[in-house]
Amino acid sequence: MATEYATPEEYGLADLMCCAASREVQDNEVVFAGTGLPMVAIMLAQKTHAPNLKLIFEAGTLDGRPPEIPTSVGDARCEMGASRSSGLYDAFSIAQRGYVDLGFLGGAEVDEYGNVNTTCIGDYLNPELRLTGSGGNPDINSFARRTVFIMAHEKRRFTPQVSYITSPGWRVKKWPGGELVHRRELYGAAFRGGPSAVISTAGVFRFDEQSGRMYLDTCHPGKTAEEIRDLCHFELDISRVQGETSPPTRDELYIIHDVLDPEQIFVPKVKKG
Amino acid sequence: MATEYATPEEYGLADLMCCAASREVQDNEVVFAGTGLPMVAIMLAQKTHAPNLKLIFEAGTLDGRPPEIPTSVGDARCEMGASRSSGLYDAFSIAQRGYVDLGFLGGAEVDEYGNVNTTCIGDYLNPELRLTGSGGNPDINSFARRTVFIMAHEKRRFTPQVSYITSPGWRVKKWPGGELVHRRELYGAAFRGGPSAVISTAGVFRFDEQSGRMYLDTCHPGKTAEEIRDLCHFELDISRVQGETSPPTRDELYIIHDVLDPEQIFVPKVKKG
Amino acid sequence: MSSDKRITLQQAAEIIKDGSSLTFSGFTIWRRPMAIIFELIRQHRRWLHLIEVNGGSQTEFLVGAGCVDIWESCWVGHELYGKYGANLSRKVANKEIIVEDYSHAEMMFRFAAAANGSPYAVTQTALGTDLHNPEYDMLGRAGLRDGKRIAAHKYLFTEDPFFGAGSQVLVPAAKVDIAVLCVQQVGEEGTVRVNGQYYSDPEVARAADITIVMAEEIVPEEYLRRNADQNTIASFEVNHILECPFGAHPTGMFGRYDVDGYFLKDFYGMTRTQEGFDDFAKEWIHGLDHISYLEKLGWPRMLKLKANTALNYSVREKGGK
Amino acid sequence: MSSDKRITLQQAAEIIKDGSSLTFSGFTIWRRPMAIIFELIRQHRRWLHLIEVNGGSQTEFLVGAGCVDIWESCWVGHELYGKYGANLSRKVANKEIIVEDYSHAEMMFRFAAAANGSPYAVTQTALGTDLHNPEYDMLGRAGLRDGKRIAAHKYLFTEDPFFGAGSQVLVPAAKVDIAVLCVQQVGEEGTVRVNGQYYSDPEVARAADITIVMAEEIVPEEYLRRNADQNTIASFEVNHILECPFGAHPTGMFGRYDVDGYFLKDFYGMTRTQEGFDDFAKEWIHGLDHISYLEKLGWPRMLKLKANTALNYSVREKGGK
Repeated sequence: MATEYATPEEYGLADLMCCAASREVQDNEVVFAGTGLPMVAIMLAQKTHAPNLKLIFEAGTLDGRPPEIPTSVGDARCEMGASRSSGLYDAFSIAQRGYVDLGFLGGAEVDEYGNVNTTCIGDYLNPELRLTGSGGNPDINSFARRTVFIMAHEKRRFTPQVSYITSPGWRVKKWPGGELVHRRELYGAAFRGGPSAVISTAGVFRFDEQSGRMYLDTCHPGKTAEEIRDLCHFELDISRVQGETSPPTRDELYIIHDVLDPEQIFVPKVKKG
Repeated sequence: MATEYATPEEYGLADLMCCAASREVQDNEVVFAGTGLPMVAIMLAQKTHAPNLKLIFEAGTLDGRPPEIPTSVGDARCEMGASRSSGLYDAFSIAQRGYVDLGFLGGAEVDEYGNVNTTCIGDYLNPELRLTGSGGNPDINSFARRTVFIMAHEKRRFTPQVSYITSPGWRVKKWPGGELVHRRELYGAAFRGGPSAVISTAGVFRFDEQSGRMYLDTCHPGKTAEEIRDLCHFELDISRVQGETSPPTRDELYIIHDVLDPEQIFVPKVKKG
Repeated sequence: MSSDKRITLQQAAEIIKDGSSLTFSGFTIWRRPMAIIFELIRQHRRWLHLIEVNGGSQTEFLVGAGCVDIWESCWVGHELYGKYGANLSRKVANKEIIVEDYSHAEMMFRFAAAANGSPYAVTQTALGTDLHNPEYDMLGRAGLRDGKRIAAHKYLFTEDPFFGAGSQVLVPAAKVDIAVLCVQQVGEEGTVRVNGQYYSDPEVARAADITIVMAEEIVPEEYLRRNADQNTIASFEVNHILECPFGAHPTGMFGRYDVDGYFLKDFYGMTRTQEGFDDFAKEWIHGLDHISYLEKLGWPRMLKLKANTALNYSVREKGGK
Repeated sequence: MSSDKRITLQQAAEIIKDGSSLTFSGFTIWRRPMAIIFELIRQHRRWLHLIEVNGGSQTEFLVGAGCVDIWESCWVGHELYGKYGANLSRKVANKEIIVEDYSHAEMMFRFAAAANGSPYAVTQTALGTDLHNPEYDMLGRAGLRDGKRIAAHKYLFTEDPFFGAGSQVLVPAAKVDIAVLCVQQVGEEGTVRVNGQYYSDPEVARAADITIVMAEEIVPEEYLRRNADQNTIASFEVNHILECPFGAHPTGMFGRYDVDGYFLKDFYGMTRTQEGFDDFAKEWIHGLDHISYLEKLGWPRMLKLKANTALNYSVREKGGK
């Protein structure tokens, strides 16, 4: 196994996103992950630098150690090596009780405050396109101390105002009026944190907890901060850029493609040479 | 096995109470029973006229079929032949959800409205004697459609006003004032019924649902209605007496003493001849 | 103690009347009672109100077939075999269906409240989202909040008076007429043993007024009662039982068979139009019964899906690729 | 994945500081963490606030030894071996202890709320009883309702706004510092498998801030993880583990040993006076450790209590008669 970084032709964007996401986890943390790339990222962390992380899947497996990637959080594979297999009430109770350090989620749209939409495109009452709906996205995000979102980067997806706030960011709607207030104010004693990173196909974004605004942290190899700023419909803060996102190591690529997802269910393999 | 009634010298008061209580159950009912004579009574019904009753024990066994009497509802014996063994949340949820037809309980004091005390004798704030406390008595009684109480009959125990209402009868306290109101009024949509019988060492008592008052239904063999009235500190209605409590059959005595409780843990054996 | 809870597949579907509220076992594309779903479609059931912890392929079949008027849940799709619910999406756009959105935890807690006999649950989830947008109370907008089976409010906010824990969201109990479960084993008297994740099965069974359990196997009740602490649902919570091997296909069942990804992908592809759905239903539902459906699937396909009993999933098939 | 959760019996008791709020596994006289209870008495722990779904022999030992200032629960006694809690009864009469009474379901739902991260539970139990007598709010009378660890109100009434289901009793979450469990098996990483009724163990473990699990056996974690659907409590809910065979004696443990009825009867008899309790503690607690306690009990007694593994209870012993 090799810990040196792979060269750009050896990996794809999905690899890069999984590896960047994986590095958001610290060992021993309790992590709640959704189906797809979030699942790959967290299992990659489990098989590299965070062997003692506790993995929770929404359908009801606690501290699972699947040998290969499950096809969904309800998959029989989730249960392999788990401490307990039960159900959704258990998983959400544990989350609401405050056990979860980190949530790993996806999204269709995000705004500059980290509000995420997975419900519909266009007016909710007259939707252009109805999507899956919330799933556990708002729940995991409400209950965890940090949440990392993994999304495809298209300009229309990085929008000043999401069509529907499915999952709460740093400035959220206060009902019945719907005016935006800081998450800390609305959540009060239930406040534990919020979105800590968005990892897109372009870069890694973080949030200024005070203002609640997104900023660019690192650019994926080959992209400039200005290019990424132009890929957002809102005014992206690029003043805090720290350079390039670290590429995958050869170890990480091996684990993704030869251990976790050899069938390329979630992560396509880049053709070499 | 013999279905004819036993003669008075063949049974004791505990036998008579168990048999009278057992006959309160109909087949197929869901019954929630406490430790002690209630447990014997319900298991007697299960082994005689109500083989399909579903027995719930508070500690968490659902539809159990113990071959012999457990020493408490938490006993390992409760689990024998059960449909499900779980815990208290499960048992109380099932009860609150409305599955329970009949509760079988005990008590230290009862008043003319069927309010039962198992908490203390004397002023609660300066008790003469602190008893066990409520246990599940008020819960089972609140949730079931009918409740049967089995108690020793002493004049001080059949009192105009119990020291503490642990378990609700037909006229109960409306807080914050504490004035007595009909159970139906207080429980509203959650009203399912109330105490349907008290089976003491003297007789079987029932309740006029309208007035909420206790009346004497049958006298145990050898006792007159007037004697029983004199054994109550409140004015007992003896106008509706239906005669004598049916004695145990020889079958029932066999099941109590040779099958369920051969060690005489709850029911002492009357010495024959 | 007799087996008088037994019914047939056809009878199971007949118990579910037009206009019933209905919920299911399982999770997205796992352990869904598909054989009964197909039978409901054959019987042209109408005006159903689905209340689901989460939706999945079963939702898309019923919605596609026009059986559903109201869908109250949080998610629909076919996981990696179909990224959203195309039938539902089309009918929402056409305003042919009412959708009431909650979060996943809210739906779970709503069923837990109903199962517990409580009128509502107390949570702190999804604060600040459009799930609580008062304009988006769709059952309210439709005038359906009668306070009987459908709660008078979609949700209410309150403050915690005990510990000053701040804003709480109160969500009403999910009251449903019928729950239809699909599990590995049921005993002759109704005791259910689920292997693997039980998802929200215990709560939906208890929340419903009538519970129907379809199992891979009906097993001797005594067998299950030898290990009562491994059982999932008590006998008296179950009203009707039926045995239907592979009844969850094309969804998967822990320890028995995997999700049929090819089938779901094909289905999803067809559901982009109503015509496509109708063609699929014509081929796979109408004019068939469960056995002819299995015959049509054929042995090679089912053997490929069959789980390895040491691992509880198939090692021959993954991902429908 | 190391076994760094292991502690000793003495350390387990030391984690429980003077003034802690404390709760336990088990039910009345079953699966109580008696070895730790005895160690707490040896260590002269003081000012404990017990919050218990139900009390039992463990309560009577701690109360008798003067360890407890506040007892919040619904029941105490030794089942058929002692019809009430004589130590508690005496100390209540002498006003040496504060007792806060709830119903059994209320206590259970309070722990379920805490385990679920909700500040309170919604129930319809015990309406019209003195459990809701506002004069009998004993923690309120003592000025202890700070709204932090002890709720600002004993309970509150409200009306159901969703379905018109009438009066509801809101009871505050049971927030406890430490839960001490006594179970059959715990894995090296903390996974718990309870056999038989699990009582309120999953909820109390999750409600507490620190959870200590004492088990008959510490078993390889992989062994338990081979059948995850048979486990009761997840690894990360448990902070500390220890192995202590017969640690529940004189209470019983499903599948392992029965309640020692003779022991409890003797104890109950002695507790009618403080001097009696002190004499009993002098004989059975002080100056002993767990092994010398077992030696003192002796083999014949323990073999008599040993459960038949096919039945899960002893066929040699019943009822302590």
